[in-house]
Amino acid sequence: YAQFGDIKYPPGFTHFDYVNPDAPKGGEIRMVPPIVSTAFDKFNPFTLKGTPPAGLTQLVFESLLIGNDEEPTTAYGLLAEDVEVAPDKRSATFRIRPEARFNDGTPVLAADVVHSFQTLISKLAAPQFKTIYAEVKGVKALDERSVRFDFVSGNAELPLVVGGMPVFSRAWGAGKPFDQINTDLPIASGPYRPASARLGRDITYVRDPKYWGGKLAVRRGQFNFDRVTFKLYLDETARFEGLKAGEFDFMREFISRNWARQYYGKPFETGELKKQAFENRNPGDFQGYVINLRNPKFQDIRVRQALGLTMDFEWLNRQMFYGLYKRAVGYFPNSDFHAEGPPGPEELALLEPLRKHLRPEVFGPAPVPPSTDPPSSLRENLRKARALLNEAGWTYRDGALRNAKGEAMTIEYLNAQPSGNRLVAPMQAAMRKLGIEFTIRNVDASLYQQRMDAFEFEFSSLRKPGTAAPGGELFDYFGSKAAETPGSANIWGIRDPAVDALLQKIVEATTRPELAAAMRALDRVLSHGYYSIPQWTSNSFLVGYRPGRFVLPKVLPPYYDAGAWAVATWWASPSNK
Amino acid sequence: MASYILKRLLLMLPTLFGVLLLTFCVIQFVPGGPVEQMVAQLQGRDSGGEGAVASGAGYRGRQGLDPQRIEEIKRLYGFDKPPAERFWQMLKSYAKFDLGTSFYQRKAVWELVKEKLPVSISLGLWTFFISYLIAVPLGVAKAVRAGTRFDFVTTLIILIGYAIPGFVLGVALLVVFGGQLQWFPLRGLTSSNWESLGWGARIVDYLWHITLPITAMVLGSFAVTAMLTKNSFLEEIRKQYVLTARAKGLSDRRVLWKHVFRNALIPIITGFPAAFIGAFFTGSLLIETLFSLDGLGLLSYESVIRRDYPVVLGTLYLFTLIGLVTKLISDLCYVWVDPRVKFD
Amino acid sequence: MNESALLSVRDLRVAFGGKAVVHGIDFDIAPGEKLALVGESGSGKTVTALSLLRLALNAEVTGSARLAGNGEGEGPRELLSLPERALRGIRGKEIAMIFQEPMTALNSLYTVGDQIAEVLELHEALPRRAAQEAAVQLLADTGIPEPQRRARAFPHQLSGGQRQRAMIAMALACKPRLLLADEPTTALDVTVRAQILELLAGLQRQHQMAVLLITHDLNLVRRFADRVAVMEQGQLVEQGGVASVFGDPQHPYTRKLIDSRPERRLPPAPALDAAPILAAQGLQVSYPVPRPGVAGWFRKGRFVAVQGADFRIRPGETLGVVGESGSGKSTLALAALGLLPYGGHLDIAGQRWRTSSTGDRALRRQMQVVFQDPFSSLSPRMTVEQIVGEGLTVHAPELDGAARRARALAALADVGLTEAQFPALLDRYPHEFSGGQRQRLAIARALIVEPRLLVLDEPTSALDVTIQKQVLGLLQHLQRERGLSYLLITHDVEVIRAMAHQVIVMKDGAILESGEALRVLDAPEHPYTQKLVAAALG
Amino acid sequence: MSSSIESPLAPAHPAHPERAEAPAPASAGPAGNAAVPTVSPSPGRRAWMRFKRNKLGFWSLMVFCVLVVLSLFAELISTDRPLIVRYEGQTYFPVLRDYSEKTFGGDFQTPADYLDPFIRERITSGANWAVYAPNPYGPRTLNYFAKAPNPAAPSGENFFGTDDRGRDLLAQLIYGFRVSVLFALALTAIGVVLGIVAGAIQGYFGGKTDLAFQRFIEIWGSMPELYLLIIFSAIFAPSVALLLILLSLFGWMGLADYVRAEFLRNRQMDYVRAARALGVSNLQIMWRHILPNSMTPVVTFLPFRMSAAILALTSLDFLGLGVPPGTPSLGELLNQGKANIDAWWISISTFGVLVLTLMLLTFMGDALRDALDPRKADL
Ligand SMILES: Nc1ncnc2c1ncn2[C@@H]1O[C@H](COP(=O)(O)OP(=O)(O)OP(=O)(O)O)[C@@H](O)[C@H]1O
Ligand SMILES: Nc1ncnc2c1ncn2[C@@H]1O[C@H](COP(=O)(O)OP(=O)(O)OP(=O)(O)O)[C@@H](O)[C@H]1O
Ligand SMILES: [Mg+2]
Ligand SMILES: [Mg+2]
Repeated sequence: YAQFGDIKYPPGFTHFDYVNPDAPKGGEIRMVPPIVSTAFDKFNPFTLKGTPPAGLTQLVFESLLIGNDEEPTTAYGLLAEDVEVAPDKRSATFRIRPEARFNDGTPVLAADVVHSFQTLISKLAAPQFKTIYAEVKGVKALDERSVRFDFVSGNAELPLVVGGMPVFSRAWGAGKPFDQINTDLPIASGPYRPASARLGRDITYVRDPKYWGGKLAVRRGQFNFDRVTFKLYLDETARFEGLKAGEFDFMREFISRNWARQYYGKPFETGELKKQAFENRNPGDFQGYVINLRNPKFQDIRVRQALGLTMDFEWLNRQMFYGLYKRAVGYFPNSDFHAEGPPGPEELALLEPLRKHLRPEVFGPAPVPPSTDPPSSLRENLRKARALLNEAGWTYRDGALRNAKGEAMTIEYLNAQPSGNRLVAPMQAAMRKLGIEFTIRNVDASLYQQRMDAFEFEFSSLRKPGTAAPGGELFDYFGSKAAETPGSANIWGIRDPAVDALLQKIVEATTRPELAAAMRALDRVLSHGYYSIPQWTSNSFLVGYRPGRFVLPKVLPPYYDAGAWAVATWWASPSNK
Repeated sequence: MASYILKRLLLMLPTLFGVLLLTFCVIQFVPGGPVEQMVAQLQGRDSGGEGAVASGAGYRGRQGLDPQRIEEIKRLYGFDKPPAERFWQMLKSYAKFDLGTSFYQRKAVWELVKEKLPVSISLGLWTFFISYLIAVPLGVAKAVRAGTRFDFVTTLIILIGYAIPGFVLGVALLVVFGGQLQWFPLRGLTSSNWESLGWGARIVDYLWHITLPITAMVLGSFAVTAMLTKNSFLEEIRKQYVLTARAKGLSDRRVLWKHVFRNALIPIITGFPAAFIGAFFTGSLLIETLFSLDGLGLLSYESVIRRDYPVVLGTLYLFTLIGLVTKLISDLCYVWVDPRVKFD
Repeated sequence: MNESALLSVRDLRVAFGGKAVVHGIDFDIAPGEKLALVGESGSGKTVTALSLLRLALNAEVTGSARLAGNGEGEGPRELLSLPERALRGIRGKEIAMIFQEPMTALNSLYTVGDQIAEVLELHEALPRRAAQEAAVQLLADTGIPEPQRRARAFPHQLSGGQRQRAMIAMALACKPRLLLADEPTTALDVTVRAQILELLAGLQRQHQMAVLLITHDLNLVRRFADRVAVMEQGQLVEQGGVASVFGDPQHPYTRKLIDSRPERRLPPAPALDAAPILAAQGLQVSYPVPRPGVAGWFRKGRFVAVQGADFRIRPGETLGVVGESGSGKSTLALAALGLLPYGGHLDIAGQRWRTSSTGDRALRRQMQVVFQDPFSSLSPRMTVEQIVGEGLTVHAPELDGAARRARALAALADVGLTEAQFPALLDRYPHEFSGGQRQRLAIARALIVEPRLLVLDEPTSALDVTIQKQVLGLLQHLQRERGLSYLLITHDVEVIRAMAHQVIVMKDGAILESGEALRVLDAPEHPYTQKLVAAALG
Repeated sequence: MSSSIESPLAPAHPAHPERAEAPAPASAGPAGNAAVPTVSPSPGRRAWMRFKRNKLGFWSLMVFCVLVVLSLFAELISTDRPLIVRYEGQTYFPVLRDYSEKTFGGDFQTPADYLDPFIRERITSGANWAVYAPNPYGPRTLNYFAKAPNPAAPSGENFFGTDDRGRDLLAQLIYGFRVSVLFALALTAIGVVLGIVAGAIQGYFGGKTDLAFQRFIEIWGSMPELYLLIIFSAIFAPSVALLLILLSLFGWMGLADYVRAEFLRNRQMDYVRAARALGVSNLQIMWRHILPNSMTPVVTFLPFRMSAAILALTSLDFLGLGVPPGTPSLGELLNQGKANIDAWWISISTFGVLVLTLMLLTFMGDALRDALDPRKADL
């Protein structure tokens, strides 16, 4: 099923292009989870409290449909052999494969799907499921192996949402209340099962030799390792040393400085370890400094634009990132939602009706963040910034940049991650040249959350995860209504009828080009509002791994997560036994 | 004396009450409670550091929580009730030694503490023993040789040990002996195949694992004890009874260890029970993190940071109780060591 | 050099920080000989004894002190250069020492029994139990009542005399060949003193123990010693047989020493009906003592140290307190000062004294005290100026620094301590003085605030007769001039005779007899008093 | 005698024949002769002489003072502003005054950045000249024009290298030392005073006072310090002063315990009784009689408390509760050292400064102890 009807693989395909269908099984891969947690304490990933082991949902729980790494808005049948979506898109009916089995040998039935759904939206499960399935009206088992989901609205995305729902057996936990199921091994249908019922610091999954779906096209050539282990390290230095010491095989690096300075030495010289950047086309996250428009001094767009001019990305990239990053541009980098150059005809069609709300520049080329590469320079940019500020009524006198009322321009950067302080230091220095006093306020995570929820900040930093399938959540980020709702994601306080109109167009889009055009128009409008100072982005995964133990598939898929991809599609080299 | 003990035991009740009340009140004012924590976690919002790489898509669907969901979470944590009522409930269950369950983990506080004890005991006791066993004799030796080169050099060494913060030393040890030379393991208290080992091998495995963390902790812990020992000894060594003891023909060693020791180390000896028990119940956050040891230090820190109030208050209650008892014991020790001391 | 001598000392010199205090002295002690070392307070007697065992701290010692072989394979040894190890074998075993100030010399954290047993364990290799039993026996030998219980007591739970006897027991434990006894009997009453001397004489006969007796008590020297050496300002000015020296003193200082004896030049006793400055009625003091066994956990036993004491002191009067060692004299004095909780009534100048230990300042000024053990009553980290001047800062805050210094110097001069004798006197610390000098510091400290009542606990025990005479003269003078009252505790019957108007005699916490001093001394009624007086005349 | 080893147990006079002649010349030496001063020094002077006699301690004090004084003048030693600028016939003193960039032909009215090659070029070309400070970087100066990525290894440009945001490490150390040491001194002083007072009151009065006070300490000590800090940091912007106040509220309890123990013991001494008999007030007894004899733990803990205070300054940084970000401090450098182990120059040099400080303090503590102990001979 595809949200926009663009399926790549025809029925009867044998495997995805990016896997090796004949990959030998066996061997072992040892991973570290990317997030740091203290210990795994439950096998139930669906309740609120506790920490489930890494990899659990990928390796143990299967869903009706499964996506692939090439098509973000398409999914193929996994537990379901077929899915039928009503013409009005208000319901979807799945037919479950007869051979689908749970790991206790029992078949997967419609009743299990219903049970899974009901459990997940019940009070006993983590509350976010209720939010995720908010637009699902109900579910009904039509017969033993058919199940129909009814939707509140005709949203084409919803079949994908329910198709991705993890399915587990009714027998799991033997009738205990769901939130009491902790250490019971899950009864689900995935290719792996935990090696032991003991929880703790490490977890090893062993491949289920009786796994029912190994021959399915959507599984062919995947999940080749006999054992998948996740090891926990509480400290990053220790984790990296563990990689060097051979305690595990695969690690993603998130910090450019480490990547540039630490990934060398003996193991790398001997070829025991390899550092490699894997390119991807994943929709990039938006990451940038955000400005709170609720504050009067930032309401003038020229002020915001001037602030943007103080950032010297080239310096940062050179002096701090070892040239590993690219400048982030726009709100949807690295995707076809990214606006570039002058607006295309589809975009114009969307923008034209909104012209009265828009500044004329919007119809020109999309803004490009200032650069300090020669011939321009920071000094040059600052001159421009000063000019903009002067226009906006801010002039330098009595040792500070002041407006007509004599108020000095000060900016407080609210920050929950002190490690980020170093990155704003140059901006701070540049602002000082303009007479702006830029202070950093470090707060702990909870206080940060509280302040952000109440929008009590002037300047902060935000990362919005990229998505290949944007939808209603954008209202929460950019909608006028959200700007007034405490706790919403519209922390800028963007209140723009044009944006609202475009958002509406986005959720109403029925084809992908339509969606993309609306998104680009949105990106354009937002960028021209100078609400944020985009930071940087990268489109490769920085990975250190042990090349001797693995063979990698020849083809890289476009959209993927490095860890999951390695676990699913790599296979063991002969030396890895 | 018995009446004094009784008095002290009875006084523990108001003290405990005071401690709990105070903490409870403070907690009411802390910005950002567990609800906010959980909401943040569920929304997956973060302020973005340097790491700017796309994260993989998880479940699809709208992110963010509606107010209704937030209410639900509040109820889950009992925050819908007024504070006074919550406090009263808490006192009632504490009186029964029921410490409640964690907000974030499906575990009773007791269970959590019990789980973390092996690590904390391992770190605490070893550090305690090693540091006392080395620091006290060293301090004595320094006192006897005060002002000599030996004194100078050892002062230098222990100060260097003290000045390196444990975590920096830990990192260095980890990198050199764990990562480079690979002599010692990098994390945990035991190997993963511990279950299958014989007794001897288990002990070796255990010792092998704790060598680095203990080294990192011990090095900084000498200095204070050693210097205190030295200075107390110097204070006592010139008193007249030392002359008497020497006039008896006692060897220097005996004079020191029998006569001076007891006088000089009154603070240390009396602090001993508290330090000893403390070794069970305190952890070292940074060392635990560094060596991926799951101990009480980490538990306390995380519970504070994550606003896991049941754990914060439960452990506080437990540790205060233990602390009060050990303090009493050490006061009693004090009388026992020095017959002249009276508390009234 | 005398070949037969047990110890022969030649040209012994001792200096502190470059300042010599002993200027080259020579003497010999033969086996079994009893040599008395007498001399003025601060003349270097203690330092000499300490130097022989190389225990003088911070001191530079030169010269030679040769100890004869012991006939058990050890040849003669030079004490001043013997290796520490070898010296340790001698200390306690061959040469034992009794220290002058028993309180500070005992380790306050161990029971006296333990401390005595320790020597035995060390030198005689006795097992622990046996050593403990021997320790109890030794305590009994020194005449301590209830030796079992006292062996389990800590030093601070003993009376001054008892502590001193514990020191003696410790020194005698291994039956040394040479005993250095530094004022061994100052805190002992005459009867006990006789018993101790008997004990020493016995040992001396049996084991040929030689004794170097340092003392101020010339009677003691006469009765006990074979030979006597007289020391003055770090020099041995005269030595010889007791009879010859005492019979025919050559050196002027010796002559002065022998001729000094306290004189009774008292003002007449005030009228009997004068309002008493201090009146005690049914005064009772008890100490908590641990009970053996489990019972001790819950209840403390009480040891009654003073029982139903009645006495009164009128202005200008001296009340002498004599009695057995450990009979509760010091306790009585402390209670009278309000430093111990007590039962009964106590009136000071007509006012009822509060039981609390703080009392109030105005009354404090009227009463001062000189403690029995001066060393421990002087703050170790305060200089003489601070110690002596403190009373003034409290009671005469109007004085400025210079005036205070002047007053302090005057008070010190009164007790025979002058800047001329002791450079930088005011800036010295207590440990830099001799026992007698410390005692005088304590007296000066008490006198400087011009009290109306002075409690003196053995004020002259560490003073040589000449100084003693001077101090007693001063006290009498003050009494005459200012009408001071004294509560004087002493073992020295001669001092009582010279000083007291009234006297009370104590034994085992009770007052046996009281009355006009001369009457009690001349015609004692109670058998104990009779024994006491007889022993003193002895 | 000053040359001989002051061993407390070994007798001061020769114990072995081979050492026999050692003291003799010493006592005959100048020390021996000068030993009979007619006018005696005051006790304070004598204490000072004892202090000086401990050479190590004395020199430590000297070095420490020099370092502190130097760091107080850090603005002259390590600053990005030139000391003197001669520009187009005019003389300027940028260390003392702000001059706008325009003064030197720049664009902005804000104070000039004298390390900017643009400005540098202008004030040093032709007849213009400028004298820069020995280390031409201030505490917050980014070496914006550095060639190597940050943190950069030591080079001719930055003698100690740079930290992870490109600030000169030497400047960081100088200013960090100043902030840390002054903070530590203040915190320690407050902590010691409070600790002594609390401990003394408990120990001296004992009984009910002790019981009550101890309960108070127990309750107070269990106060969740971290939460308080979080609360306060939510209300006030963090500053060194705020941190000082908050940390001093809790920093005294450990010491109080020790002081209490010493007082409990010493109040039973005879000399205290004697002072009481003299009518000395309780305060005076505590202050003059007991305190001097209870100082051992205090003196011992001083250096350690200092260094603990230095570390405390930033142990809270990662919670955002430490000093205002950007304030140079040794603790922050340590954190950086940990985060950048490969940048050895950060950890090594910070660590060196810490050890040095601690050493100086400890030796000073030793000497102070000697000075307080009259039983130690003074010559
Ligand atoms: N540690 C010291 N430092 C300096 N001077 C000292 C020290 N100890 C003793 N002295 C001085 O040495 C001299 C001799 O002291 P010593 O104790 O031997 O006297 P003594 O003859 O025993 O007197 P007393 O009969 O009063 O006990 C005294 O003047 C005393 O002040
Ligand atoms: N703190 C104490 N605890 C228990 N018993 C004590 C304590 N202090 C003194 N005693 C006992 O009280 C009795 C009286 O002691 P006190 O010091 O008054 O004797 P004294 O008459 O002064 O003797 P001396 O002449 O030997 O100094 C002694 O038997 C002693 O053992
Ligand atoms: Mg003497
Ligand atoms: Mg007495």
